[in-house]
Amino acid sequence: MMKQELMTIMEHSTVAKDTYMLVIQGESVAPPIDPGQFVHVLVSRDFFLRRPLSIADVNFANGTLTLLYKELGKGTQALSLKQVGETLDVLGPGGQGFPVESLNIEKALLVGGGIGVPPLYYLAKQLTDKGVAVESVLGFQTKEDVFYEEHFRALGEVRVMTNDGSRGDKGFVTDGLPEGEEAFDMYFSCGPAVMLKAVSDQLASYPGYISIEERMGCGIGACFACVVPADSGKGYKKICRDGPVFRPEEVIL
Amino acid sequence: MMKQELMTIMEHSTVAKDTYMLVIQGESVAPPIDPGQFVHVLVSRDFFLRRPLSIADVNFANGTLTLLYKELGKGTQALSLKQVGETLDVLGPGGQGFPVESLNIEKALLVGGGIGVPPLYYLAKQLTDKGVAVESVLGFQTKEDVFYEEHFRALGEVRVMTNDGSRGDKGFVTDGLPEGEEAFDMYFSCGPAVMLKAVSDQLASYPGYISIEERMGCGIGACFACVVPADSGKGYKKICRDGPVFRPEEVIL
Amino acid sequence: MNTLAVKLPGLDLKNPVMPASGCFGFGREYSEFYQLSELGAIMIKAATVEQRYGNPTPRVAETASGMLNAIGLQNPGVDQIVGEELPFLNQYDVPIVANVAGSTVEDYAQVTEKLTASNRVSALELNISCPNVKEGGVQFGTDPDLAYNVTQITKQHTHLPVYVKLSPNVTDITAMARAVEAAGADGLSMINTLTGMKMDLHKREPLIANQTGGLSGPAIKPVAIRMIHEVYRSVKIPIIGMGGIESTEDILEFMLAGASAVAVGSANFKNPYICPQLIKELPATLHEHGWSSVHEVIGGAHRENNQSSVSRA
Amino acid sequence: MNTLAVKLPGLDLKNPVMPASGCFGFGREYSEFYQLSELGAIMIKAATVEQRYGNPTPRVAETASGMLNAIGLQNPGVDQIVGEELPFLNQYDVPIVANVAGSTVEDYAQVTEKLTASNRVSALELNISCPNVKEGGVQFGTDPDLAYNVTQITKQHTHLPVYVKLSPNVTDITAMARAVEAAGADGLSMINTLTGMKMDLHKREPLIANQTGGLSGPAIKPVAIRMIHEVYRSVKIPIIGMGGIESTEDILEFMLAGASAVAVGSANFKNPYICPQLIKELPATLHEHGWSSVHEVIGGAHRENNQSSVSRA
Ligand SMILES: Cc1cc2nc3c(=O)[nH]c(=O)nc-3n(C[C@H](O)[C@H](O)[C@H](O)COP(=O)(O)OP(=O)(O)OC[C@H]3O[C@@H](n4cnc5c(N)ncnc54)[C@H](O)[C@@H]3O)c2cc1C
Ligand SMILES: Cc1cc2nc3c(=O)[nH]c(=O)nc-3n(C[C@H](O)[C@H](O)[C@H](O)COP(=O)(O)OP(=O)(O)OC[C@H]3O[C@@H](n4cnc5c(N)ncnc54)[C@H](O)[C@@H]3O)c2cc1C
Ligand SMILES: Cc1cc2nc3c(=O)[nH]c(=O)nc-3n(C[C@H](O)[C@H](O)[C@H](O)COP(=O)(O)O)c2cc1C
Ligand SMILES: Cc1cc2nc3c(=O)[nH]c(=O)nc-3n(C[C@H](O)[C@H](O)[C@H](O)COP(=O)(O)O)c2cc1C
Ligand code: FES
Ligand code: FES
Repeated sequence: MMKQELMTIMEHSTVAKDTYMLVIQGESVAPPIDPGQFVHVLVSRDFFLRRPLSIADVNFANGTLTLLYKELGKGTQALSLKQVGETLDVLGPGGQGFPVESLNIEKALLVGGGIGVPPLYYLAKQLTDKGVAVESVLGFQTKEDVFYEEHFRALGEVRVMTNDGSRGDKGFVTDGLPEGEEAFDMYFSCGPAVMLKAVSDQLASYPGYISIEERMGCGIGACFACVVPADSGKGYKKICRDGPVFRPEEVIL
Repeated sequence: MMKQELMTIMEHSTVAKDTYMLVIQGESVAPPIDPGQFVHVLVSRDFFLRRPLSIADVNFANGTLTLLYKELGKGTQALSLKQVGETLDVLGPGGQGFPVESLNIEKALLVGGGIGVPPLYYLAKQLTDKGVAVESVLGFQTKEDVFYEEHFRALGEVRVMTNDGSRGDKGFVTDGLPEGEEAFDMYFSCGPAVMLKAVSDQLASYPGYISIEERMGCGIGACFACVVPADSGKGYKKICRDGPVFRPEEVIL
Repeated sequence: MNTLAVKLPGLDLKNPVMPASGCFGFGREYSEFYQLSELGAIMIKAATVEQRYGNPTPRVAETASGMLNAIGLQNPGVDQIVGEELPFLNQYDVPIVANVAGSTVEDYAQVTEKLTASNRVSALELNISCPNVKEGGVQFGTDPDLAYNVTQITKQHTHLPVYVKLSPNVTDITAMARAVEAAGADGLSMINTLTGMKMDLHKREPLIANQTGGLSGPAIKPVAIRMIHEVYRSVKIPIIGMGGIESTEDILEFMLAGASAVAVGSANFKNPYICPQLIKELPATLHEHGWSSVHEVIGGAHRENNQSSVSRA
Repeated sequence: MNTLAVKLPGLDLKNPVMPASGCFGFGREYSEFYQLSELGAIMIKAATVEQRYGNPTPRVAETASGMLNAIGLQNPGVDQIVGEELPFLNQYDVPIVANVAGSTVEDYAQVTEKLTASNRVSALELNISCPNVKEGGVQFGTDPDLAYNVTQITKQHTHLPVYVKLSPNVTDITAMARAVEAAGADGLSMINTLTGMKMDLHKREPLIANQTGGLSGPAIKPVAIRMIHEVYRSVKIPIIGMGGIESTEDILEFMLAGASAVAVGSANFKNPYICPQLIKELPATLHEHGWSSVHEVIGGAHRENNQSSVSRA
């Protein structure tokens, strides 16, 4: 159930260049919360629109959500100045996440780019909890941008790609995808639209799920701001409500 | 010299119902600062216009100004939430104050109403420093609104008037003005326009100075927002630049 | 007299607060947050003859105290609205105002007929002011003759009261208001969004894919209040006011200017509970300012000079 | 090529930033804060034939991300401006743009002649868009024929370049722009304020004594950028852009849309140092976004489709 709540900031720290980990506590943190779902955050009264941020981890016992975000504009910059103990106006959790419960697979490939990496962490945890083996390919611009590499490594194999090769291998995530038959049963990807397009094209022979980004108004499905074309262009899906997670064949990137 | 400065809040406390004393420190606090001058305060980035507040006291040794303000709208409400140690964007000191230096008088009458009282306190201090005897008539709505009565009493005779008689005498300040020849040499008044009009009419036979309020834009004389008619209506004065202190005969209330 | 109730053509409002068209979809999402029957009415998203996909994304951008949108009238088409959305909304005890849009006068007539025949809405809101569609819509909203025409023809196709939604992107809003009043409009709703643009400095082009978008939010509130104040003096039909409403004080400002009821648009995105919250707080704010019912507020700023003897609520 | 310099008709600007008319008086007050010669130019307060007192107070009100003003063209009259204000400003090495206002075409002609004869200003800005005076001013700004007329007659009374200041309170801003271009305008300055209103809930009437006022500040920035973008495609004369500018990013947005230079208005009230601060920060912001001079930015959002071969700076 979606709620609006003033959640309390429990932790707030830097995990990479301009990249922060934020742990917030509140009553909205109750099962079920699926990986890939997001919260819609009102940073302060200075802002008119909320900002969508993926849920990167959940701790039901403590009632906390972990968010991982990059400072990209005014909103995320103002967010980065918030102190532990302050509250944050959060609407969520929203959207349809990755379907972990219903899956019947043995090996999963996770492909994340930049700020698309966060939702994959909670996904990786859920999958390994379920006994699914997880391999991750994580792409970043340069070594200063890399975050959560060790967190993913604790859950399975990890390949890091950087544009300049300053960490891991040089190249895009699409250069680092595993090859060979049966390397995995299903893939899960999140990142910029161009990356999702390239990944889903290259992995067209596998079943998969991708998580899409778009600028949002309401964040709950009422305003039609965040649509993506579907059904060979005749229909549409609302990213905030029907997504952000889709099967690549459901939408037109 | 007028300056824009981020001043530091040194003290902030309640002195009456919805009325606060704010002590701010900064480099702009250098002589000369005349009583009746004001500072133009940007409460926070949430606001587009600054708020004019009178200088109620000055301590050059500590580099501090004292402001006394009443919570009346959104700006003063947001100001009241500011904590000691925070900074405040202050433009000032501005305007022409009461002319203490040049005066040659023995007895002064101070007439203040509500949030018109603050500038009279620094004036009273300056006058008594100069050896001028000071008598004050201070008007408030009710007893909860009364502030700085003791401060004024330390400098001379004080008569408090309240609309409902809940403290001091019942009535308006005009009901409490001293009578009889030679009761004082000159009067100084600050308060709402209706009060200033009544006071200057009643005291028409005395020389005096009044301090006028108006909504301001720039606060420095550039925008023509804060004018008051002068010269039998043909001319005008800018309250922020030529005032806020005027001789009653200079302006048309 | 009831503190909050307002009676307008076709609309028996328990309170004067309703969500604005396009900012509330067809109510489903917000029904998960609160009981829709708490609302004065619901103005649903525009209906066109056929399903419309709307504009490419990005469709929204944040601006100072507001936002731009260029949704482009995306909607599932009037048939699906009548068949699926209205039955859902009719579960709740709340009047529905259906927003009618199109590219031609015939479109308006057809949508009007279908909505009327459904017997599921209390009033129509004629959207002649959507700045985000290339053809139609906006011309109707900026030319008094075209506005007259589309209003008159719509009226011929329905027995329902018709509220015409005015665009603020005009030199003389009173000319528009007078034209649609003369054509038989039962009321006005105003204002729609101001056309605006924001640049994306990285892409070096307009941020919104449609280039321009409609500006809404508190930024436009002074324009809305000015126009309502002007129009109140020019016509006798009641006005539903909107444009940047976020607080009960805002509601009173709109009503003083001349609005009989108000709609809350983009503020729903910030705070999904805003409508019921405003409804709950309104009586206290009224009393605080010395009023005992919303009736006393409507048009209050005109009281001294206002010759009109019509009661608009 | 110089990073910030821009050459416009009559204006050799060392940088593209100038204070907007009415928000800087005649420069005296701001000269106490910084060297006026740091500015690209100065647009001084409107001049009329006679001294004007203007509107009653209150004349200003705060709104969301903006303000309303209804000063009403208060000024000491063109003779005193020529005799006392311009000599003061001429001490500084900075071009002066004089803002010309009036109630009749003859007024405009007379003020124009006196300012031209003074040899103390570099260009004229024709204020045909002040929404805060009852007669004149605003009609010229909303009717293309009247605007043509007043521009043409002004041009006949001066050899100075004439920039016509456009009002945003119109249905079609491009019609206004084309009309004044056809009449011989050398440039445009846009936008003036949007007409707005705010209610005083205690007094139950408009807060501004004049009832309506002009809305300025970041609230109107999207409208200004949209109109500049539209007008850039419709005319060949250069545009000085304004409306809510507070940051160097704002300046680049205006320039991408088509402004060759910009003016900063009400932001001066918030921060008296804003103009020199923006000028100082502009090179870094340019470079950060991959530009090496302001020339490269002007009209950049039109680059792909733009047929115009005229350089506007
Ligand atoms: C479903 C979803 C999940 C996301 N999860 C994360 C995450 O876990 N971590 C993270 O760092 N970022 C995430 N993003 C992107 C994040 O929302 C943007 O980086 C953020 O909104 C930028 O805000 P800003 O104020 O800093 O930027 P500004 O450019 O100042 O923002 C202006 C407006 O544009 C919107 N906007 C700007 N960029 C984006 C974008 N890429 N996507 C959507 N809206 C945008 C903002 O929300 C705001 O309304 C997610 C986006 C979506 C749609
Ligand atoms: C020269 C001068 C000295 C002043 N000294 C003091 C003082 O020492 N203590 C004190 O409590 N008040 C003083 N005032 C009044 C004070 O400026 C207002 O009470 C304050 O601006 C209200 O701001 P607000 O945001 O709370 O109200 P809002 O109504 O939310 O303010 C909205 C806008 O209106 C302006 N405004 C509202 N009321 C007034 C007013 N009475 N005068 C001028 N502008 C107003 C605000 O500055 C702001 O721009 C002084 C005013 C002037 C002109
Ligand atoms: C995302 C969005 C979509 C809108 N869609 C419509 C619409 O379909 N029909 C309509 O008449 N108005 C539409 N509007 C305009 C609003 O109903 C309202 O008139 C405007 O936003 C001003 O109110 P506000 O400032 O409270 O948002 C839309 C506004 C927004 C923000
Ligand atoms: C207080 C005030 C006075 C103004 N006076 C004039 C004027 O005399 N002549 C004029 O052409 N524009 C005048 N303007 C309009 C500004 O020059 C400018 O066009 C407008 O404010 C938009 O810019 P901004 O948002 O940066 O303030 C005035 C604006 C304000 C706020
Ligand atoms: S953001 Fe409103 S529908 Fe998705
Ligand atoms: S406030 Fe601008 S002149 Fe006084």
